[in-house]
Parts: sequence; structure tokens; C-alpha cells
Amino acid sequence: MRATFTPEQREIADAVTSLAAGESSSARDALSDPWRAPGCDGPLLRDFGLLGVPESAGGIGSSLIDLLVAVEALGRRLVPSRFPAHAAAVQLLCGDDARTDPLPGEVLDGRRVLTPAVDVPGTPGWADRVSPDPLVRTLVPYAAQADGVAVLGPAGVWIADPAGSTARQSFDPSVPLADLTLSPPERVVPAGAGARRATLVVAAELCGVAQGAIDLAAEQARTRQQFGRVIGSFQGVAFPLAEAVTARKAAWDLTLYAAWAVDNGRPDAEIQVHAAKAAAGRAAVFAAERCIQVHGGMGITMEADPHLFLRRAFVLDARSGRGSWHRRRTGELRIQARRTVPA
Amino acid sequence: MRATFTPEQREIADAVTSLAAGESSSARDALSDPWRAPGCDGPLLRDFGLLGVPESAGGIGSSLIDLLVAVEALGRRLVPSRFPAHAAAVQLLCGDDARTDPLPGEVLDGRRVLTPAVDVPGTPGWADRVSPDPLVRTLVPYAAQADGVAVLGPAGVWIADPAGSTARQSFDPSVPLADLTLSPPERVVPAGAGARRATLVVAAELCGVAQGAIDLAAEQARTRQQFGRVIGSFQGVAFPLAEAVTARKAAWDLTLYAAWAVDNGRPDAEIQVHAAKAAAGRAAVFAAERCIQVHGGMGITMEADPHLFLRRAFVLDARSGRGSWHRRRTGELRIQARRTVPA
Amino acid sequence: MDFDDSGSDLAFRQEVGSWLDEALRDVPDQEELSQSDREHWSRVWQDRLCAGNWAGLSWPVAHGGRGMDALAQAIFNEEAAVRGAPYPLNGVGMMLAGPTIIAHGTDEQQARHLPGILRGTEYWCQGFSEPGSGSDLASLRTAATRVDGGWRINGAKIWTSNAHNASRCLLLARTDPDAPKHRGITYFLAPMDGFTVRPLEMINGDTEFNEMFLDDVFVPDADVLGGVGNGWTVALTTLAFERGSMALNLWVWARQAVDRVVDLAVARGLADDSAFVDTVGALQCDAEAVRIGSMRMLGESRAGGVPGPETSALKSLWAGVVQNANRLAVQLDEAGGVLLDGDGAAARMRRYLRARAHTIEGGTEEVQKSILAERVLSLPRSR
Amino acid sequence: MDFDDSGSDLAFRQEVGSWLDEALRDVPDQEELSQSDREHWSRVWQDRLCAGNWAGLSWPVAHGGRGMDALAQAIFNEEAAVRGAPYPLNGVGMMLAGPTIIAHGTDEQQARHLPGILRGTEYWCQGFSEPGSGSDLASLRTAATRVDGGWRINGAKIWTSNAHNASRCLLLARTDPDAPKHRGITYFLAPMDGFTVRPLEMINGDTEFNEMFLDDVFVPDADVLGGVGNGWTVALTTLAFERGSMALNLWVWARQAVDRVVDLAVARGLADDSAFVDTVGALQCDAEAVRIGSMRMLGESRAGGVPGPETSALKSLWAGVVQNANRLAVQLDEAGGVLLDGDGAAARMRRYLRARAHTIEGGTEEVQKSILAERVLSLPRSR
Repeated sequence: MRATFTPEQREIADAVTSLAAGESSSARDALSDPWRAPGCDGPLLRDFGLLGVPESAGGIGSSLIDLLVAVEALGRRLVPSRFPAHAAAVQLLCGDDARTDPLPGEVLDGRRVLTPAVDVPGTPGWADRVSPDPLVRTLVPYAAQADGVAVLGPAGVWIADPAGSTARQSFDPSVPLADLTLSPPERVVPAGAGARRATLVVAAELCGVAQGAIDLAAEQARTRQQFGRVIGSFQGVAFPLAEAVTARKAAWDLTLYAAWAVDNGRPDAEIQVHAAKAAAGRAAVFAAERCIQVHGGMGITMEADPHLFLRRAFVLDARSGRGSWHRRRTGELRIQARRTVPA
Repeated sequence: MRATFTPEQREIADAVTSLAAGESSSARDALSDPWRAPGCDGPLLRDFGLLGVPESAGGIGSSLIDLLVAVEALGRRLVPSRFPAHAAAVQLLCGDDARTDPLPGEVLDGRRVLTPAVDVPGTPGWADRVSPDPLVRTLVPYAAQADGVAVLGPAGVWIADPAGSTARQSFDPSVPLADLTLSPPERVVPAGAGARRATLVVAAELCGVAQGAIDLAAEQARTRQQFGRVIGSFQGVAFPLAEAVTARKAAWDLTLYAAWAVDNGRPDAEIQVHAAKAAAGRAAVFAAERCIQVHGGMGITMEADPHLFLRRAFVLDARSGRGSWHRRRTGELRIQARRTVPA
Repeated sequence: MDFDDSGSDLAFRQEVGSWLDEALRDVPDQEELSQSDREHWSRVWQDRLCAGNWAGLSWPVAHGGRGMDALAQAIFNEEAAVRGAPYPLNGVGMMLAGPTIIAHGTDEQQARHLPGILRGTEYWCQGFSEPGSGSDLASLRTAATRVDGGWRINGAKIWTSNAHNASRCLLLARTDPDAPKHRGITYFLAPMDGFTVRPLEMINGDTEFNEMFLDDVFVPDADVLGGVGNGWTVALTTLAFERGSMALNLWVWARQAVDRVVDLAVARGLADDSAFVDTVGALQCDAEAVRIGSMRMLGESRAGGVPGPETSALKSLWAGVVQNANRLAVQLDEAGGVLLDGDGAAARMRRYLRARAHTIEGGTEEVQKSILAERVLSLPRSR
Repeated sequence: MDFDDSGSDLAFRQEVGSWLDEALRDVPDQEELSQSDREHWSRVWQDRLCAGNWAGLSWPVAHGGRGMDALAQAIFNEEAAVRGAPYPLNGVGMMLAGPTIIAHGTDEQQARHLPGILRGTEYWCQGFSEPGSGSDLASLRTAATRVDGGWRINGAKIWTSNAHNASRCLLLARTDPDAPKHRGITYFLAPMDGFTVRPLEMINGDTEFNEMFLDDVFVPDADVLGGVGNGWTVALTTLAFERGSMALNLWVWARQAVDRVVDLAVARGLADDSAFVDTVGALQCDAEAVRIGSMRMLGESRAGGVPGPETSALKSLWAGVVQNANRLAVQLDEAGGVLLDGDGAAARMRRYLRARAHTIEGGTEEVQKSILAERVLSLPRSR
């Protein structure tokens, strides 16, 4: 059926939601202790590794949307799993339609965990636009916790063992971040739509974060009383949350469509990816800020959860091209398209 | 007393408010009939012409704020008088501190009505920035209803009889607008702060328009019932009006301060004028749009009054440098000031 | 999830496109016309739709329609909107009256009204809103009193599109003043003899809406639809069709609004200003989200679901993007948009002013947010 | 209307400036310090203010103050803020407790407390808010029960700045559970022996606020301020002083927030981007409006008026401009602000996070808008 989730996609969402609901590790744990793999990390990497992987890369014909549905479900609960990063790395590597050799089996079955490196220090966009390649990357998630790095550069993509890695202090400690220095790659493959595919994984997680923040805010609005009423009955509280719902729905629809456009090689795939990432980052930051506001004083304390959503939202908005860059690219491409249209 | 209106300023506001309240002509009249001078036009031009005129230009030491208080009161009721335009023209001419000869007595006592010409077609800012002078001006209010034009150009200011005048179709028919062509001036005087002074007259009228739109919206919110309650008791209706109040107060405070800064030759006068005009235009358009929204379906009909505020707001926002230009100049000057500060 | 036309959808889209290209050959750009000229072309267009057998596209075959689904209607509306086709003058008949009568009418009522709608001989308008009941529709006060063989109706209606062309009205009136407000309402298929219709001039000068005054208007029992006192239920059906049809081509208008502001900026040499570029980026996100959200809504409906409260998010997004794009176009204009005799300025201002109504008509922005708050977020009722 | 300092104001400003320049000579930039270091300097700074005879600047001479007016206090606070001076650690004592005790206290209470505040030996905190009563302060539930010679108090307070340093608390408790909610409250000058104080960690890692738990805390009758059951009236006095003192230097923080984001953009080479320029234009308008509005408010107060509801507009503007400037600074950061070990990144993120509280503390954004709606626009109460 057109523009509806397939039964398989609904099953994926349910399965991942169950895994996430049963997870005892949380994003909060990393505020006080070093990041540790949550219990669902293994099952996710092992059982869901083929989601979104094209057949040309060793997949079984799963669509990119299948993967995004899983990642979105994880984002809602801020599950501190390496799976989204690993999946983005895999997507980064399999963007070339003409690819003929599959990805290594140990990557696809999650025995070898990868992480993506697509951001160059001091530039807001994707690393494939920075030439010559400075061979440094930043904002690399779970670098110390991965077995290899999928790197994007102007020449293409490759799997690397970084020559050097510097742990950075991440605003969201449940997503450790690092700077990497790289050796010149011996062999690269064409990136194709790799950066687009990897970026949509981030967008999907952002949509999940936005939804999680909205759910938490709505729960607070339904229960907290002031002036003898639950605060959600005040339109001054309710309407901004309705705006968050609208922004999040827009972002998720854009993300799903962009994934379809990329998977199907549509000519508008590029602008759709930029629009999705821009909208998802904005929706997540907005929802998290509103979640803080709805919680009142408690919202600005460490012991309440809203800030956890804010941390994740900022980290993801910054990664795989910053939100502000994606927004501007969206505008540039839209204007460029009209310039070529007869007036 | 510091930062408070003087008793004289309160009296001016009261007197003009009374004149405006007793006026039977309205901005609405011009929707169906050609503009005609309202009854208060004569008294305003005759009795209030010295407001804001420096002694060097023949005034009696009245401050610019005195004038703005009068104009703001007219803006609230959209009084279709030539007074604000005439006053802006006078201000345009008396911006040079070193001026020694007074303005003609017939101008100061309102027997000769002037109108200001400070906008050049196709450029968003003041005419003094366009060199060489194309000797055309646009958005000139009441050109056919005035006895002369006060022109701003890169060389200075002068009083002209336009060589040609083309009536334009004004979005606000109660403010007729025209394009003018000019002969090269025989004699100009330095503009000094003329453009700034004239622009603040427009900003003050915009603040009045914003206040009038807010007053009308609040009245509707206090009386219209839906779901068994007056709609102003819904925060979804009330809060945007509170935002309009905040924006209008900001604009008015900026306008008053800018007038003081200009009158007193303060180094920050330039940025303050740009900030005031930008904020006043934004506040007026926002208040008028909200006024329409609060009126629901009636708000989009000709027979209700909200659109009259919208028309005036747009026309004034466009004049004496467009709102968007003033906002950008504000930003440019702010950034420029910080560049020269030791980091 | 798949956003493509199926093979048969694509074939239908091509069929529609060919027909439209031909049928629109002599139709001028509507944006540049006066209102009376636009109304002329709307009538012509309605006749062509009827003649081409498009009027009952998604009506059941048994009722003279072509039995196609909402997606087909969406494809038709999209393709028409993309080409700037006129609005058909009997949209209320085709999209609201027909389907509501099919859902709730007696055989006799169906036989009496449906053919005229399909032939384009019976024009309809919708008499729901009243001066005192805007968002709070169920508080309507137009009163129907029992008389021999029917009802005598008194009251006033407002925001009635096309009343001056219609001969029949989907009329809600209160038949039981003592019942709870949702229970005492009856739905009539009222003949409009005796209605006084007065055009309402909008702020952009158009008169697309009317007021209607009913002064002892007689409506026979045969024109009660769905039973006395069941009017609210029947009205909800009509409102659902209204929301559904609204979503079919809203996105086209949003895209066109963005196209226009970009084209203007390009023509004015302002399109490389980064502040403008960022704004276009945001507008593009919202406009595309309306398009994609509409597709998803249609998909859910087609899969047997009922369009959920997320429709309110689409409406809200749509209104926002059109308002913002149209305001920006006015402000980018050479004279800040206020010299209406400037090149294209009057049309830009007309669109900006028309768009102010988008957060009011079809459920105000405040109502949309209330729906999202109550039905998506499960917050308590705030009104 | 005149925005200039008078001759005597200017002389005072110069006197203040000279003293501050000297007194701040060894004080490091507070923005770069850890919280414990900031607290150390706050204490040092409080001592210097007391030693310099600034603590009672606007207190009446009869009570040991210097008898100057609110403008003098504003000048002092502005000049201190412009120089980045530390917050004095007993602000609650100087700005709230002292003035409230002067307004409502007995001679004995004044003699007992005022000298210690002026000397800097008696630190105060404000025990108004409770976990269950945020915006709805009058719904407080901390209960005071009559016992021999005083009251036994049980309950919990929250958002108490500086409770861990204070020995006395401006405490509101309910002494009559049966009275209407505004009537049954009493205001105590409570000794803090027996209070359990727990720091609340904020999202930026600071612990400037505390929770306080009162478990059978005894407060003698001598510490009732303004009479049993009159607590709400007395509290309104304190809240008015709080709003008044808030407005004295808010604008400095707004300007500094804009300065910082502009400096960052200049350093990063982003300051010529027109989207950034436009944003700075808007921030500048709002920040200056806060400054000018504060001056007008002070002017009105000095002229004998009472600060009106427009104060809420200032608060709202201020919170918005600081939040927006601080968010933008984070987003302009090299790595979108999320690498906290980057140059200056931690401080920028700390400020962004701290600013999220600006729409909550001192009356939420929602409360400010309600006040504007009710008291400026005369709309009916919506809460």
C-alpha cells in the first residue's frame, strides 16, 4: 500500500520498542559512570544488522526505511546503544549502486562494530566536500568502543583503523565522542549515496528523541497540578506542545520520504536528505527545550530527565553535518532548481 | 525626572488623543472615496507644528519626543491626517546642528504643508546612500495634497517642487502615495540627523498603530464568546496578544530612547534609530496580524477594522527605509562596534 | 513504505494529465484574473468536469460515479492544481453534498439530487457556520420550528462559499432547543428559495463568501437528511469529507507559494542573500512535509484507517508555510509590497491577504492545536 | 523625557566606578571559575560590600543605610555588572530580607536583624517555593502548628538559593489550614537550626539552588513578621522588592550575551553572514529594549509610581534575548557546541543551559504572559 508502513516495518518497530523497554541501562547512567554497552546492544547489532542494507552490499533487500524505523524507536528512549552509529557506518559504506562486493560478514552480523566519521573539524558539512582531505575527523561516536571506523572523504569511503584517537568531552556522555586522525587510505570505494544514507540514520534517531521528549512533556502536563488544574489544561502549556508534535511529524515524514527517495535513486534525493536532517534537528531541540519548560523548576535539575533529551538532540544535530548547514543546503538547492526553470 | 514623560508631554498626548477621538473622518473613508483632509488636519498643522523643532530651525526648544508623543496618539486611531508626514518633512529639514536660518514661518505654522521624500525606487534604504542621485523618489505620502516636498539626497536636504508626480495605488488608501521626479536642486543644506529624525516620526506612528491594533484585539477578546466563555480567557488567544504587548512596548521604548539620543547627539544615535524603526514595523505588522486572527472570520472582511491597521502598518514599515533594511543595519552596526573592541 | 504511484496509478495520472492539458488549453492563468472572470472560468470548468465524467470520480458506480478511490481523486486534484486549473464552481456539491447524501440519504433523496450534481445542474452551498458560532459550531442558533409538512426556519449563516450560485444548501438548524447542544440539531437539504444572500467582501477585495439570512424559510420534511435530531452526526460526516478533500491538494498551493517567492527573489537579485536562503530552507521543509504528510494520510485512509488528528498538524503546517511565504513575497517586493500598481504587486498582496484566512477557515489554528493537544497528547480539554 | 544621568547621578556613578575598579582589582573573571571558586569570591565580595558601606545603599539612614534611592542602587548594580563583579553572597539579606523587615518588622526585629545584614554576619535565604507549588505560590502546604511559645513547622521548600550558607530564612508557612488559601499563611523570620538542606544539581552542573526539609522545626513567636495570617501581604512586599532588584541589572546580562555571540562570530569569521547579521539586529533590538525599559521603570518608581505589569514584558523580553543569544553561541561553536573540552565551549554550554531557567525562575514565561493579559489587556483570568 502506498505511503504506509509495511507489516514488517511495524514488526520491526514493535520488536525494537520491546527491546528498548526492557533495557535497564539508560542515558542517565553515563552521567556518573563511563559508558557501558547496554544489554540490548548485542541483540541489536546481531539481529538487526541487515536492516537497510542493499543486496549489492550483502543485504537481503531490506529498505532503508526498515532501518530508520528501528533507530527511531531507540531514539525515543535514548537507548545508549552503539547500534545507530554502527548502522550509520554500514549505510555510509553501501551508498554506491554499482557496488559488487558485499560488506564483510562480521560487520553485517555485528561481530565487528563500526562507527561513522563524516565530520571535519571546523567545517559544518560533510567531509566529502573538504578537499584536500585533512585526514582528521571529529564528532565520531563510540570511537573507543568500536572495532573500526567507516570514513567519508572526498575520494570516497573506506574502513579505517585510526592512526590516532582523542576522546573528547561529549555533551551527552551516553554518546562518547572522539577526534580521529587517519592515514591516507589504501583503497576507497565510491561513496555514492553513502553520506545521505548515514545522515538519515541520524535524522531518524533525532525524530525518536523528539518523540520521547514530547511523550515525557505530555506526561508531565497530564499530571502536574497548578492553580487546581493539571497544567496541560492550560492552552499556554498545551499549544507549544502541539507545535512540537507538528514539527516532529514534519521531520519524521521528511525523513521517511528522503529514505525512499535515496533508496530509489530519485533526483530530489539530495534536497530531501538535507531537509530531513535540518527538520529533525530542529524538532528535537525544540521538543527538548519545551520538555524542560513544561517541567518548570524540576526541568532544570539533573535529577529530572528532560536534559537527557536535550543532550542527545544537540549531539545528533551537530553530527553528520550540522543542522544549520543542512537547512542552508536545502535553501540553496531549492533556489538553484528554480533558477533552471523557465520563468 | 529621569526617563519619565514630562507633564508637557502628557498634555500633548492628551490633547492629540482628544482631537483624534473627536475626529469623524477615518482611515475607512478612503476605501471608498478619495482622501480628504480630516477635520483635525488644520488644527494639528497649525497648533502642533513647532513640536520637535530645534531652536536652530525656528523652534522653541521642544524635544523630538514631544512630537513623537503626538504622532503616536494619531497612529493609534489611524487618523488620516497629513500631520505626521508634514512633521517628518520638517524633521528631515532640521537635522543639521549647525543650521542658522530658521525654516520658513509658513511651514512651521502649517500654512505650507510639506511631505518627505526619502526613499529611492528599488533600494531598501535612505536616499542619502544612493549616489549619484537618480532624482526620483517613491513612497511619498500625500504628494498631491502637499504644497512642497522635503527631499533627502546624498548631497543634503532641500525643499522642492517636484518636476513630475505619479500617483501610485497605495495599499492604505488613507495614505496616498506617489512617485516623484525632481530637478537637480539649486541649493541643499546638510542633512545632519534629518533622516534619523524623520524616520523616528514614522516609527512613532507605527508604535501607535501597534497599540491601536492591540486595543481593538483586546476588546474583541473581552467580548466575543465561544464555548461558553469569552475567548480572551483562553491562553491560546491571550498569550499571543501578550506577545504583541511586549513587542510594542519594546518598539516604543526604543523609539523614545532613539529620539533622545538623536536630540542629544549621542554616539549611539544611528543604531538606535535603525533599531527603533525595525522594531516598530515588526510590532505593528505582528499586532495587526494578531488582531485579524483574534477576530476570526470577521477579521478577514472589509467591514471589520483590523485590516485598516494592517494596511497602515505595511505602508509605514515600507517607508523611510524598509523594516528589513533597518534590522540589518542594526546588526551591521552592532557587529562593527564589537570588531573595534579589544577582544 | 513506498511513495510511488503504482502502475495503474501512474496510468491514471497520465490519463488525467492528458485530459487536463487539453481541457485547460484555452483557460487563462487564474491568478491574474478579476474575481468575476475567475468565477466565469469556475463555471466553465465545472461544466467541463461534468462533461468529462470527472464530477463523480470517487463516487460509487451505483450512484453514477466512477467508483475510484481517494487516491484517484487526489491524483486528479493534484494534477489540476499543478496546472493552475480553476476551482470547480460546484465543489461543495461534488465533494460534500454528494458523498453525504450517499452516506445518509434515502433512495428518494439520492435519486432526487445525485444526478443533478453529476450533470452540473444543481449547485450546492454549505450552511453550517453562524455569526455567533465559529469554532464552536454546535452552539448554532438557527431555529427550525415544526409546521405542517415540514419546518419553518429562522436564523443567519455566514462564510457560505458560492451561496449566490447555489440552489440547494446543506443546512444545520436547531430543531429541539431543549436538548443538549449536540442533540437538538437537524440536517436539511434545503432549497434556497427564500434565502437572502449577501456577499461578504474580504480584505483582499474578493467576495468568495456570503452571509445568508433565513426569515421564515419553509423546508419540507422530505429534505431532512438522516433523521430529525441526528444532524450533528451527519454533519460530522460532511466535515470528515471536507477535511479529506482539503488535504488532497493543499500541498500544491504550499509548493506554489514557495516557488513564487523564490522566483521573485531570483528576479530581484536577492536569492543569494544567506538570510533568504535559510528562510527558503525552512519553507521548503514545511512545504514538503505537507506534501508527504498528505500522501501518508491518503495511504492510511486507503488502507482502511481513518485520518487521525495528525491532519491538524498538516493543516497547521500548511497555513504557516503559505502565510510566511506570501508575507515574505510582499516584503521582498520593490516597495515593500505597498504600491499595488507595481508589477505583480496586487496579486502578491491579494495572496498575502487571502492567506491570513488560512489560520481561521477550515478550523482555526487554535482549534487545530486543541485537537493535537487533546487527541495526540491526551491532554485534558482546554475549551 | 531624559535618559541622562543628572549631575549628581553622574558623580555617584563615578564614585561607584572608582571604588569598584579598586575593589575588583584582584577578582578573576567569574565566568571561567568553578562553582566553588565563584562561591568563594561571592563571599569575599559580600564582605567588601559591607566593609565599603554599600550593603544598605538604598536602606533608610535610620536603619543604618545610606538612604539613597532605587536609581542609586541601579547605578551601583549596573556598574558592578558591567565589570563582571561577583554576585554578593547575601543578596537575599540586602535586597529582600532587610527591606521587608524595615517595611513590616517590629523595632525589636529590626534591631535584631538589620545590623547583622549590614555587617555581613547574618546570611538569609528565601523559603517561599515548594515542590508542589511553583507558579501557584499561594497553594503552599508547609504547615505551622501552634505550640507553646511559637510554632512547630513541617514541610519542604525548594529553589532556595544560598540555603547552605544562610542562618536565617524568610519562611512562608500555613498557620490556618481552614482559611482561604491567601489568608492562612504566616511569614516567619526563621532560624535555620533544624532545617535539612540538600543541594539541587542543575543541568549545567551548578548547585546554586537547594531543597530544604523542615521536620518539626520550632520557630518562636518573636519571629512572626507582620502578624499571624498576614503572610501573603508581607510576601507580596518581598516579591515586589525581588522584581525591583531583578530589573536593576538584567539588561547588562542581555547586552553581555549579545556581545559574546558577536565576538564569537567575529572570531570564527562568520560575522558577515547576512543571516547572522539579521539575527544580531533582532537581538540588539530586544536587548536595548530591556535596558531602556528598565530605565523607564526606574524612572516611574522614582517619580512615585509603582512598577506596573509592563515589568512582565521586560522579564519576558530579557529571558528571550538571553536564551536566543546563548543558544546561537552554542550552535556557532566549531562542533555545534557539543564538544565541551573545546575552547570556551563548556562555558558557552553552561550559559545556554543556565538560561533555560530564565523562562521558569522569577515567575515563569506563562505567568508573565498571564499578567500582561490580565493587567494590561484586561482579559479575564485564565488560570
